[in-house]
Amino acid sequence: MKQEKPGWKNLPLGDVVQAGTAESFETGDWRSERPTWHPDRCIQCLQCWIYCPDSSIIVKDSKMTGIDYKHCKGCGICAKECPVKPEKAITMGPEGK
Amino acid sequence: MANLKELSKRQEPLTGGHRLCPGCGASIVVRQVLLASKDPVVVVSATGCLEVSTTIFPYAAWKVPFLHNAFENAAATMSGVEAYYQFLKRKGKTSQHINFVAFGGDGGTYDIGLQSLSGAMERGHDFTYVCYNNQAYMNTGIQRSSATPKGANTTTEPAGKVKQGKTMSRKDLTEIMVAHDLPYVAQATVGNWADLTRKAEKAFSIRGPKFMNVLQPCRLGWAYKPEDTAAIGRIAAETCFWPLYEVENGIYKITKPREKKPVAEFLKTQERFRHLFKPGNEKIIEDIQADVDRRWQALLAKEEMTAKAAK
Amino acid sequence: MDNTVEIRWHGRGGQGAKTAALLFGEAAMSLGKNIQAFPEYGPERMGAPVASFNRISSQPINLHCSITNPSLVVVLDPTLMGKVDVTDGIPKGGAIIVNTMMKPAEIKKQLGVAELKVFTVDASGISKETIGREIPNTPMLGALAKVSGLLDYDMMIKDMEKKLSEKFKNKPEIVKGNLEAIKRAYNEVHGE
Amino acid sequence: MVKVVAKTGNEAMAEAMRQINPDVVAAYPITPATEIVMIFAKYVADGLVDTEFVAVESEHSAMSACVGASAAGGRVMTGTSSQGLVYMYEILPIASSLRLPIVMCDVNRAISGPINIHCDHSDTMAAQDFGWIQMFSENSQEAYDGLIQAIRIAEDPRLRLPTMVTTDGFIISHCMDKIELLDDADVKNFIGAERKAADSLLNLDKPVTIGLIDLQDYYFEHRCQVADAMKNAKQVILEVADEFAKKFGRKYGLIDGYLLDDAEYVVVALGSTCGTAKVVVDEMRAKGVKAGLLKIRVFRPFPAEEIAAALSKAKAVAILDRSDTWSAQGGHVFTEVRSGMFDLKARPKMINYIYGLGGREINLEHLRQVFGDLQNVDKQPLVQYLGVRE
Repeated sequence: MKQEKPGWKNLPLGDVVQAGTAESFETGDWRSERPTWHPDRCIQCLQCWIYCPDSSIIVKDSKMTGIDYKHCKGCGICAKECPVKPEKAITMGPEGK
Repeated sequence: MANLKELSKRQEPLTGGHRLCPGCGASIVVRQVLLASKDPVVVVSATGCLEVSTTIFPYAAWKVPFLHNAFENAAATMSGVEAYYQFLKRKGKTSQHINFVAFGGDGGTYDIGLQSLSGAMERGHDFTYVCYNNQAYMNTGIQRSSATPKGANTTTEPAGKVKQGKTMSRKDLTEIMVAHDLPYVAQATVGNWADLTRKAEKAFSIRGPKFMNVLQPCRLGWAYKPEDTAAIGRIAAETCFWPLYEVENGIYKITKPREKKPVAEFLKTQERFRHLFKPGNEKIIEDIQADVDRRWQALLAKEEMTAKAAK
Repeated sequence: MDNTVEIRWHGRGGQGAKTAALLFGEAAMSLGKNIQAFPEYGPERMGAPVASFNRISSQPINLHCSITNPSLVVVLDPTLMGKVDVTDGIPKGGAIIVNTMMKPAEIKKQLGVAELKVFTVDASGISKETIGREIPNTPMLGALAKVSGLLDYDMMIKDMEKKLSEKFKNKPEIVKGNLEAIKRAYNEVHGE
Repeated sequence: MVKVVAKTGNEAMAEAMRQINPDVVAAYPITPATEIVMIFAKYVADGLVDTEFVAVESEHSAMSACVGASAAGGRVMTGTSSQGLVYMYEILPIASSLRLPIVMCDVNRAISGPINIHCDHSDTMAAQDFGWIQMFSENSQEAYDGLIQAIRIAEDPRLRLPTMVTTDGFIISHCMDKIELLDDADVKNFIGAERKAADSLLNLDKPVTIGLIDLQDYYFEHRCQVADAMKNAKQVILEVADEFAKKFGRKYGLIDGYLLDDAEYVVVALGSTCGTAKVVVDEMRAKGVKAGLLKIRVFRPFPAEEIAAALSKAKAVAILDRSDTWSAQGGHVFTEVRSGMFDLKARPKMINYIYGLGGREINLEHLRQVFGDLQNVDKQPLVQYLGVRE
């Protein structure tokens, strides 16, 4: 559903918005490759989190708990930086299977 | 230094939902630098990839206070922000410590913003300027900047039949900043988060003007697979194409690679240097290597010299 | 317009022609006049001939054009005569005051201005004796006050004393020297 | 209590700035505005103001720092002239679009080239399209009063628009004049102790993003907001002027007439030339010619309706421009006044004089010529260059 954008009378004065509004903007549809997290292999090193360009590694209480597919663009840095061997704790596969 | 578990408890500076390329190094720089701050941060950004992609009205990806003014004036704009903060502090209207951070790409820092940067640093404003340096004007389509390295293919100094990309070597802005006699100057790269956040922490612990030059692999302009951003940053350091070092009150401290790899190891990871590997261009790679070696030796000498001076 | 007096000061860059105009303007204002004081501006540096101006009136002054026909001209540096046309534009009956040891008649002859009143005073000498160095602009204020008749003498001295005392709080000898210079020039200026 | 002092235009503006006591001043020296900053810097050095003074390395950075400090929530001022203002141009519309009430002293000086340090209005006029309120001053008193009013105007919640107050370079900036000063406390009460910013970059409890990129879907709306504020600005400027007049006795309008009500031959001008024109209007009146002057004090927003009403009964009007648009159709003031008069049923004949470029003298004789021309207006060309050698 398309939302009506506000006219100038209803916009706050000036070029200003509250912090973090981009959270509501979906970039997950940019993805052609999809990361999958394998909790059983994860060593909770948080390398994926610190290198994610899209703040899309969900961390709660210092623990990786999943991937934010609404925003993840599927760059694959998390999988590449994952140090777990021989099989990584995050693997990439085609999107939309 | 804070470990990742500690960092992960801090305020996330950027939300997802920004429009940077998949695998972009700029937002990695922003997150790793800002997470290093224990105190609240206030950000100013120059016009550039980072700014346009994170603040498309009405969608702001910044969870911390953020101001964009224009292309060449992030440092001057921050001067004003910081000046007002100093006013508030002096008048007893605030006692909250804030770390002020200005971000600019290499175009907005090395080229059009150099005067503004130089002025702000000389005036001694208490903020950290971070150049996310991807070595060309990526936002407008990969035009050369004075940070573009020799031999790189850009759209305004392209590799062609008689020219092989940029003919001149890059400007050494880190050393120009050192010449400003700042309390802290650092060079870092995407791909070594511990080094980068430690340097940011260090910068935040020092009052006065700080400058950080962070090499930021750009998957669009350098042309590589998006997952390689951090890895290519690491090779830049390992080849000494981009030495990791810091200068605190004039004293150099270099993070030396275990084994200095040939610069070709770095060059071959990116399309922007592909033409250099064609037969006949061997001399250019040799020149680049010689340039890297010369700068590396000079850096080592500075470390030795300033260490002596410190004693 | 009728009661507006226009004054031109001639000096060299660094000699205080601008300051003299400002001081004279301030003094006149303190005594209830409407005033303007402004220098002529250019890229000239120390030593170049310069001019500054006053308008003094009992009416509010609206005019903002330059002064081309001053009824009073003050020459701070006599060496300017012959190099700068210090008499330019002075209407008939106007007056010129020159800082010099020469007599008014000699200056009148030198300038060739029979129809003008010429006054002289040794402002340089007075300033050396009273202030201790050559700053002719201060005594020339006294000479101009006398010749122009624009300022009441006693009130002017009182006002100058007040201003100088504020400016040189810890240097009473400077205040005294300057006042003495103004008083002497007021009394020693003579003309024909 | 009224305090009468002798001050140059620059001193008057610096004095107003001392009394305003802004939170941040960022400025760079340029003739003939330098003195304002120098005097103010001494106030800072002597602790007479609370201001954080940023002695930037260029005017571009001056305006950039002003934007930063103002976005942070501060009451912010600067001063410049000519090339300095031109160097700021890029940032001026950013200040207005971000709705930052920065107040600037602009000492009017010709813009290069050739390089020239003297007065004309080219610098301000070329900045007319950047969403700044622009107020011209006839003399030091108006500059002083205007600067104090400018704080209130700029910070009015209905406007939040940057405002520049101008003086004519050297003619006013360096001319000592008698002016009446207000008490420090009166100024403080009039402008309010501090700015109440709607959004502040330093509000950590409510973090905001300021200066986002607008694309096709929002840019137009944001610019429309500035247009709307400019429409409201006339009312706000008059309200502030009325309050100022009630408190301090000096009354200002968007335009101010001199013997205008029954005038048949009218000169329209801005700045110091208005003073000189008043003298000639008096001369003309003494000769029985119904001469009058219309002074435009506020150029942005442009008081077109007020001007049209004031000029509707005149026979002939000469519009004096101290700048050229290079359109071959006359100066900035002329084109705007003429456009504003278009809807009148009966219009006076209007002609244009471009004068005083680069500080070229405009004296009584020139203005006598203009009034003379107006009495033979049908023989006059649309646009003339006054005081130039051919």
